[in-house]
Amino acid sequence: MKVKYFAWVRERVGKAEEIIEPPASVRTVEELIAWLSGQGEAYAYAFEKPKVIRTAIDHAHVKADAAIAGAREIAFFPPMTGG
Amino acid sequence: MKVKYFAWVRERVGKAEEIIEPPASVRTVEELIAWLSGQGEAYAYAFEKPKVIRTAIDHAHVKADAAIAGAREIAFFPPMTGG
Amino acid sequence: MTCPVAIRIQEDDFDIAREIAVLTRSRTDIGAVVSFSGICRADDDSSKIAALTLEHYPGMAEEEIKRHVDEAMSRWPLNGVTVIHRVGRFMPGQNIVLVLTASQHRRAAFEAAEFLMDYLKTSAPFWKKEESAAGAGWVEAHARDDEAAARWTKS
Amino acid sequence: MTCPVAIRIQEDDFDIAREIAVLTRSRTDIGAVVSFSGICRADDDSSKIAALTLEHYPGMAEEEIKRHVDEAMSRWPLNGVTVIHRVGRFMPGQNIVLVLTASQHRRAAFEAAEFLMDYLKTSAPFWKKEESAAGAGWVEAHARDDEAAARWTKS
Repeated sequence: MKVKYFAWVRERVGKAEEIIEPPASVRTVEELIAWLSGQGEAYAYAFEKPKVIRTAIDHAHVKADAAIAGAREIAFFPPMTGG
Repeated sequence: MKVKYFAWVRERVGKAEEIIEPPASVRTVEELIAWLSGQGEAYAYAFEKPKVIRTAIDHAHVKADAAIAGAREIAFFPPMTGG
Repeated sequence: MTCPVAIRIQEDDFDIAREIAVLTRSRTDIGAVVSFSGICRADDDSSKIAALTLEHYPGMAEEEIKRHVDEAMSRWPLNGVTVIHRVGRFMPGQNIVLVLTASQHRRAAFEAAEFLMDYLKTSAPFWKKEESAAGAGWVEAHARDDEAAARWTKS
Repeated sequence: MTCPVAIRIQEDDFDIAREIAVLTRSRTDIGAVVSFSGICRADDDSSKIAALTLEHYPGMAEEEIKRHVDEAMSRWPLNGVTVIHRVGRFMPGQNIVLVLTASQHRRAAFEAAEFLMDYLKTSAPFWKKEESAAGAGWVEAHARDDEAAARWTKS
């Protein structure tokens, strides 16, 4: 599945997007964040405060308990500050 | 004192402004409207529903019980419909 | 905080972009500009309007608008206010009124613009006469406009 | 009721007068047009801002704005909506965002514009990075913006 990062999440991870293959045991957004945090220092830093991270699946906002099954694109970013 | 009329009050009275000299017994806006109503058919028609008429003394909205003493200019008009 | 105020009653049309430019030119403290333009409609709920004539009370109209602009400035932290009310005869589609408010934050700009429009409708001395197929007649005041203005006196 | 909708994310500046003209051209059913322009300020409450960079999530940003425009159209009788959000690097005084709403009456136009701005702030995927004397840093979300957006879910 494709993962995208924005704003300081992108800067901390060090890339804007990548293809990841989490194990089948990773079922929710929350679990995916925990799994990503274990993928190295950059990820641990980006996701150090998981409650602050917002997530979108296929361009729609989702909550931490949302299932990731079938997702084509998952994006992680800080609270939005547009407008 | 100078009196001005606007919108349909002006049309009914048949003039935009005039100088009037009401007797000293006419002290309030309400009394002035009653006195004007007795000045002929055009005035009676213009002021037939005195509660609908709005009044301004020297460019400020006033209520029916406002004193007219010292007024330089009194204006009568229907509820406003600008904007 | 500088808050330039412009109030004009005129027959000529206005140019919103120009008015906003005047209000914001060489300033960097404005974060939000709200504009309201009121336009002559062809349909007044029931009848088909051919034209609208706006009459006003010269002198009092400017003073009454100024009083409400002062009131708005005392209620919200504004960085600029422009009110232009046209008078004369208008066809559907033509501009009638413009209210511009500028502030640091959007909420103040929105609220002040809506406040000013509500008071312009109910307390500024302007009157509309409509021309339709049925003839010409003075527009009656709407209860909904009085209710809209009354909102601002509650707290 | 025709309600044309335009949503654009662009680097270029916008021209409010032109956008209003596009929205109202050859229509006589619009009585009220509200515009909101959001401008880059030099002062963000505490620090002095030299420049602001706007990043967005292409694709999702347009879709998210569209969802809120649809929501606004279901809540208010609108005759037209335009939302333009710029991205890139901005200096104080430069335009960032434009929301235009057109309706028969002013209340719907005001409320829809404020609703759209509140949601743009809290739910459209845009992020601001500020440059100041102290360096560059991402702008933190304001609790007041969440509160502003939450107003619309009460009834």
